[in-house]
Amino acid sequence: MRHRHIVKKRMEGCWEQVKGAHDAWSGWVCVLLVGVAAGTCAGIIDIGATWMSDLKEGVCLEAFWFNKEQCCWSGPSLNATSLDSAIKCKQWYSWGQMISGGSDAGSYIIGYLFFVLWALLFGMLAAMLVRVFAPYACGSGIPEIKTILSGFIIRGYLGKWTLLIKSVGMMLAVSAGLSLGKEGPFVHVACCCGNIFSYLFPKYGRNEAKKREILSAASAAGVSVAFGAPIGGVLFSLEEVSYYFPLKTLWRSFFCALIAAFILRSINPFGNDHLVMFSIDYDEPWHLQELIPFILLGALGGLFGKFFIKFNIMWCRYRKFSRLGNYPIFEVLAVTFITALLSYPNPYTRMNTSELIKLLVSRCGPEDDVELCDYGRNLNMTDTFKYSAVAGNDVHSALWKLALALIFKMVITIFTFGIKIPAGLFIPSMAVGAIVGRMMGIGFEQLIVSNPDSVFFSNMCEAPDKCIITPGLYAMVGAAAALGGVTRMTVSLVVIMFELTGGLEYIVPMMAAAMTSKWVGDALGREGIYDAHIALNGYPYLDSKEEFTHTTIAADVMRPRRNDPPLAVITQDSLTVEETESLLRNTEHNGFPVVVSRESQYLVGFVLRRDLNLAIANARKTSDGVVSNSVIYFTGHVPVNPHGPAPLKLRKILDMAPVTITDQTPMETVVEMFRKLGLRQTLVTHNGRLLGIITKKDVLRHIAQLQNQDPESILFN
Amino acid sequence: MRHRHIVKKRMEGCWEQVKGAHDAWSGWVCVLLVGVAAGTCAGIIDIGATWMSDLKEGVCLEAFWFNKEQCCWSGPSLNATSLDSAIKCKQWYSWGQMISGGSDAGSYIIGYLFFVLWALLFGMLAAMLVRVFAPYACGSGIPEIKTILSGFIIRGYLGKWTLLIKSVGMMLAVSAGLSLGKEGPFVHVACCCGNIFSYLFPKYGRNEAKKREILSAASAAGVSVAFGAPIGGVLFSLEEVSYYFPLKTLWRSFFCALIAAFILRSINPFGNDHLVMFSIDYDEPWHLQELIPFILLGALGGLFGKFFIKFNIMWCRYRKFSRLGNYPIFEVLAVTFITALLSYPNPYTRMNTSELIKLLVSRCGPEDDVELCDYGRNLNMTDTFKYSAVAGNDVHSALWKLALALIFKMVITIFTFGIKIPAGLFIPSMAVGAIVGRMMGIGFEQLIVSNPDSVFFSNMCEAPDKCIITPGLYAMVGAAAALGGVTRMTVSLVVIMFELTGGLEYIVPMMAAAMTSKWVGDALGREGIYDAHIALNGYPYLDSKEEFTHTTIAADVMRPRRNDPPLAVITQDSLTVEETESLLRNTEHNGFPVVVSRESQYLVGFVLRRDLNLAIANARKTSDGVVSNSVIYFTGHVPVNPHGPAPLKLRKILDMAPVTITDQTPMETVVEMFRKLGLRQTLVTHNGRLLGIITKKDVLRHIAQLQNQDPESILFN
Amino acid sequence: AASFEDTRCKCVCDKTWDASGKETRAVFTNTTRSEQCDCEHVVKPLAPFLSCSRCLCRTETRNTTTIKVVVIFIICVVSLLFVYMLFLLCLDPLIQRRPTSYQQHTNEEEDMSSGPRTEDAAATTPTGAGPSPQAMSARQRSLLNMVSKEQKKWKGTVQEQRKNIYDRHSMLN
Amino acid sequence: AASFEDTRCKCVCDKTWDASGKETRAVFTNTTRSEQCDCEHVVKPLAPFLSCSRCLCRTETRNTTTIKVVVIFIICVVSLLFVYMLFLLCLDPLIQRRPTSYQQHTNEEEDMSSGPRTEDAAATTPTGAGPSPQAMSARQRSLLNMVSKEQKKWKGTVQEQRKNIYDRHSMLN
Repeated sequence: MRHRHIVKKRMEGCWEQVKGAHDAWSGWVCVLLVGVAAGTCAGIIDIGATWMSDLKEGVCLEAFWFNKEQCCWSGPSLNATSLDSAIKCKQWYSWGQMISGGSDAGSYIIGYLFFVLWALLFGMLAAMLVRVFAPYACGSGIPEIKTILSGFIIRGYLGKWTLLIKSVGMMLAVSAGLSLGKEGPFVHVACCCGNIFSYLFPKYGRNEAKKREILSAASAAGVSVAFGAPIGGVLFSLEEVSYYFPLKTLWRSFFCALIAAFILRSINPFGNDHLVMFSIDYDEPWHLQELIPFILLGALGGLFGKFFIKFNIMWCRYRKFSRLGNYPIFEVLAVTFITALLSYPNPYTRMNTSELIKLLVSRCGPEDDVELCDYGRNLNMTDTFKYSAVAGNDVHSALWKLALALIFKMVITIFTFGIKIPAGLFIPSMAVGAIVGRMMGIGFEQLIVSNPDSVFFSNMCEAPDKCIITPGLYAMVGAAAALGGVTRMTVSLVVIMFELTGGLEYIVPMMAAAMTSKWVGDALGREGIYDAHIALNGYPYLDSKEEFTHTTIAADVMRPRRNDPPLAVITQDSLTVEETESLLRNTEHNGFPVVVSRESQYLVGFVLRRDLNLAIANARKTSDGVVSNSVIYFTGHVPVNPHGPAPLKLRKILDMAPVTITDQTPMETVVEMFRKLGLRQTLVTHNGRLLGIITKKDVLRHIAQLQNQDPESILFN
Repeated sequence: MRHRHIVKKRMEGCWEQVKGAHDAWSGWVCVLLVGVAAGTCAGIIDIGATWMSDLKEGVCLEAFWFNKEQCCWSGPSLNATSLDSAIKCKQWYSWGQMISGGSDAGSYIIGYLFFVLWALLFGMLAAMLVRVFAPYACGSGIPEIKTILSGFIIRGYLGKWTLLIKSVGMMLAVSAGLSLGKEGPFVHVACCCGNIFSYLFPKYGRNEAKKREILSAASAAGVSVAFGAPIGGVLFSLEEVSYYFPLKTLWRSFFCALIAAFILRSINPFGNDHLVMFSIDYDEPWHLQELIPFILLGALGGLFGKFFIKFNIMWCRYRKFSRLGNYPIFEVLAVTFITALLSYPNPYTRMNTSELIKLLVSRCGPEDDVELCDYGRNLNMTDTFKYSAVAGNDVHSALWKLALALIFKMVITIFTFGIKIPAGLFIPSMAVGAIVGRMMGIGFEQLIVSNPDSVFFSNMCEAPDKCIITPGLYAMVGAAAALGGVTRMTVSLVVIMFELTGGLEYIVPMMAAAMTSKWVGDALGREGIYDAHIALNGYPYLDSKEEFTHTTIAADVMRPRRNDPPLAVITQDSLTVEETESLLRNTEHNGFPVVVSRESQYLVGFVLRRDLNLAIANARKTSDGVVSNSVIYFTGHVPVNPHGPAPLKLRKILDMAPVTITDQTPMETVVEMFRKLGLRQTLVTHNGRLLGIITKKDVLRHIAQLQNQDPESILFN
Repeated sequence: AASFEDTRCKCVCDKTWDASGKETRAVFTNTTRSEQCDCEHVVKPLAPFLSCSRCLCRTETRNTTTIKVVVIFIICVVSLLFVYMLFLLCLDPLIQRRPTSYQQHTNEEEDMSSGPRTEDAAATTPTGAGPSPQAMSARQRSLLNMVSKEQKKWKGTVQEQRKNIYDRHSMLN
Repeated sequence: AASFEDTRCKCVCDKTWDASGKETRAVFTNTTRSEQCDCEHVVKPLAPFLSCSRCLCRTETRNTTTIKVVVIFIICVVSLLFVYMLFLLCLDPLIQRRPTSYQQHTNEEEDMSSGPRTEDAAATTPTGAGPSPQAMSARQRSLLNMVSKEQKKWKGTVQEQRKNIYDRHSMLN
């Protein structure tokens, strides 16, 4: 028998191989399509968002489809006084200029008015579109995608309408000038693409577990296009988003992320300038004593993360349980109004947040005429921009403005993240960190420039006027620290940061800051923002990073408890159809264990409620002779009883291989099995007899109880 | 009862927290120490290997501890004719120069002789040291570490002597000029450090599973120091080496890898020159049509990998089963002699292999006077070295020499990898790829330079004399492709390559090549070199990347088979000490299931042979009244029988929570459970009754059988 | 009229001051492809006194057509959505004049709960693979009916999402 | 006598040809720290006719002491090992004059097989954590005995490794 089996296998081998090749092939094609789609969406959104953002300030009259930078692209350069006189970009018309004609004060007021009005219009439109067409498109989406990848199903969350509305809403929300980013939502958009394309391939569309592989790859593509960081995207998917990350999907995720980044790069929305998001052009060395400010930045980032999470969750909880939650559109409008009103006067808040970050992390070069670059440089020196110099007055005024911008961003982001429009968190938290970092960097720079002979700094200066401290590096480190504090990412954060900036040699500073930030954050409270939102919403998410260290055993957790009614079981050959139906009516379990007999309780298998329901309904409709008191048989052979009603054979719907554990199994092992095997329930036996059942929810409730939380906050309970 | 339990938990909470903090802390300290040790070892080995390598050619008389480059470091530059006359490095004395005085021919012959003699000395010393002190130090070590991390234990493989001998042997083997690298063995060395330091921390030293976490981190550190690529190291550990890679160790591995890289960088063996191993200084764009040669390179890399693996395994198999295996030291000497003899005449084989790779991947700059850089450049142009030019005669002669070097390297590496000295594979295979890549790059460059007006290449040239093709990039891509073909790494390969070279913008070419290489290689044969060696040695390694797609069920695999004697079981309350002892004598199983009674076969638990042996021996020695016909009880309460002999209670050695499956469970699920939960065996039940047992070896045998391989080749069977 | 080119040559030079002490510009761009992109061709004609050793020139390209097409596409999409939204908000209630019913169901239970209901739920999602059985049986009916039915289903889904988020606050807070 | 400095300034310039058509050198190094590392201070004094715009200067450091210490350390280690190896190969057999016994055991079984044997195996590995029970009970004996016992154990391990690799070819092929 066995031998024949093997021979049969061999004959099937060839066909199996063809089928296997087709299967593997369909996976590759699917991720290819997902990558292309994600890249295209990202390209469209990038172009749209910058265009709409600049619409708040003015318009390129001769070619309305250009944003300000592109409008002035081929004319005389943007930010330099001309050789002869101050030639400004002539093609770009600000609203003030167009309406008031020329007067400066009038132009400012009209510009202000238009800025606020456009912002309100965009915010309103975003909120309305989300509300009317796809409410699931709001928020960042990462907590939900984490939950989905852990095995939970949210119908419609990754649908076509969500994709469309999230893309459009993201553009509008960013253009409204709100303190939010489009990087988190990109992950959601990419996952929508993944879900939609997986329906083209039956292997993936029909199997939720397989589909999650595609979604893992898609979320890698999302981060990849958000930052132009394919490797960072894969690591983000691995570290933060994905729950089961089988190694065989690593390669496919990387492929998907790479294709997406490549497509985005081919679209090349704004010319070569933007290939790497915040590309830096310096590679100055850093010195060992600079690690102290870097670690300090890390600690600040951790603190910021902790407090941001705390207050944001407080506010979201308030929104959830108070009357505020009933006015979502009004809330969006209010936040937009306040943001627009307060951000116009300060140039560092008026500009696009990612432009601000770019400004902060870069080094002052010869072409920069901004306040931040007002240093008293010795222009006769070679490589003058490589060395630090004494700051001018403009730098001090820039520092004041940056401090105001910092406070504004910190406060408004708490209220912005969670309003009912698509909103990501990466860019605002990076901006906060970059501002702190730049300020600290300038402070440290000035300290050293004024004491170049000090013993502590002697190795940082080649000569008294040749000290190398790069404030942009501090901004970069600060951004990493703040982002790390908020999201508690580690490796992926560092990789994203250096793919984002291209600064491969700054991995140690970045690492030190990210590590400190994570340690400080974890010391104050273990949860990252996404986990906190998962907990706030009560999604059934079994964290795979936390170690389960308690000594409870399965018997402590299983249902039924000591005083509960006995477990609802089905016997394999004695229950009638009627009894089964009443069991189905009276209970709400998702499935029932099948046992040999009610007395012995030896376990035979497990049957799903849905299958049972369908099978009985089917049998009632079609099979002849199946009546209410037909006996249901789950056994292989059915005794022939010519007198009684026709038996109902249901062996084929019986799961003969349910996962079982004994009642003495430590919960540590049980939790590991739930995590690693992705179980929904497991049956508890003792000496072969069925004792009870543990579902995923029981496990979650148990963990919540051990952490002194309210176990009933788990969703849909 | 339950409530009290929870309260007790809470009281323990504080202490638990302290313990937990200490536990986490000890992990961090351990990986810190491992990182420091790995970095230090790598620094010492780097310095020693280059010094000894150059010893073959000559010596720095005034300071014998310098290698050639360091000897000439502060004098006039190495490879440039002086402003006035040809000033060579005066401090370095080649053997020929010292002995023959001046004559060119004599000097060449004496140099040749010394070269061969030194090589033989080093090779002999390495082989003898390995044989006398630590035979386990031979080979690359990666297959064995993969096996160890999958749960197999090889005693002494990661010991102190192995560390010492592997380090010394590596230096000697590299210095002997053999076609091998020190990158693979670095992983072994780092793992030895990890094993040794884990004994300082009881949490890790006593628990094999926990120790494997440290070893995962250590292998990341090994790759990190080998290439100066911390992120690549972590990904290598994740993708290639580690079996279970819990996410919580990701961060720790990264920390370990980073510390190791940082320490190595602080030792900074050779000054700033070597911070990134093969650092490239160009960032020229690549063009879309260049993807065709890149993909071709990938295909060649895949082919090379396939044939290399095939012939190497053939040769190793021959060595294993023929009389050749009895003369390991003679074999080393023979290979060394042939290598030295053939490599001296050709400058590209005489030089250190990693220097060769460095030369091939870099761009010709103004300071390069080597043959490969003999281009007819227009020196009046700005940025002349950025653009391609017509190759001179020296380039053609260099191409010939490179072709010879290619053939030599390809052939000799097959015979070298597997001889009984420490030997890695990364550098030789990268060298092969880099040679092919550079040759193809030069060919393509000349094709375009001679047809700058062709339609196909129009976008590659700014002007007829300004075409940008970088042959070094082709070498880089070729190296990645060849390494990918041999090892079948994917993501980690790409990351290592760009950390190695710093070429962040060449990720798409690298990726395309790595992908093609993997696909071509997989189409020809699925196994990478490490897996092939694992299979050759028959290690019990359950590959976690291959999908198990057959439809067999647990009942097909379990023991006892249909005609076998029944399973050796122990009853919970009826077996006497004597019976048990005879059972232990007559069987060789590692453990025995405990059942309620021999008739009912309801499963109670599992007891390990070792525990049982110890417990009985102990009881015989100490307990009063335990005699040969005492009954062994595994139950909770023991019936009082004053007349019979004293009972032996062994409940405490009983594992009450063995993993069980039903006989109908598909093998796909069983394999997944073995992989993910790291099982050694699982018990098979049917309706609660014990039917049989499946061990890891049964699974491996089954998989081998399904793949039409000899199932008895699994090791130690 | 300005021309919007696809290629430019951008040279960045060190700042200097002219005779009158005024800062000269540091960035020079040139959009005529025919000339070579180096300091001699771009900077020198404008500022002969600048030293070319301190200039860095780079060719940059963009794709104006892509930008134009994408922006116009976005405007169309947003307008369409806006009009449809207005229709749904203002006209639809007037036309239909009846409360849209939706069935509340809890989400997790769904994928394991009773068969028919799950089938139903799957069919109501816009992401459902292929037409559902009900939709198949409706082949006889007119196309218009099918569209309106699809629309009703979609509305049901949206209303349920709205309920989850805006009323029960059980998700996405 | 040459001086081996820890710091150098290295300037790489474009190649040029002097009046006689000979190629001039392109790399200039300077090891005196006091001067600044730029073209003016390093290249100009040697080659006044070279244009500094085509030179790139960089400071480089190394640590000669580290190299010296490490190389001498390596020589010591290799020599020690060599001498000890000679001792083991030549003198030891003469002194001992008896065949070293070792027990063959299969590796995988070990960690799950009978207790005492496993204990034994663990104790013979050089990596064993702390002294084994047997070693503890040997505290009474002299230090010399302990050392020779340790050595014998270690030899047993090595012989077993040798057997695995060189004779049975069951590992590391």
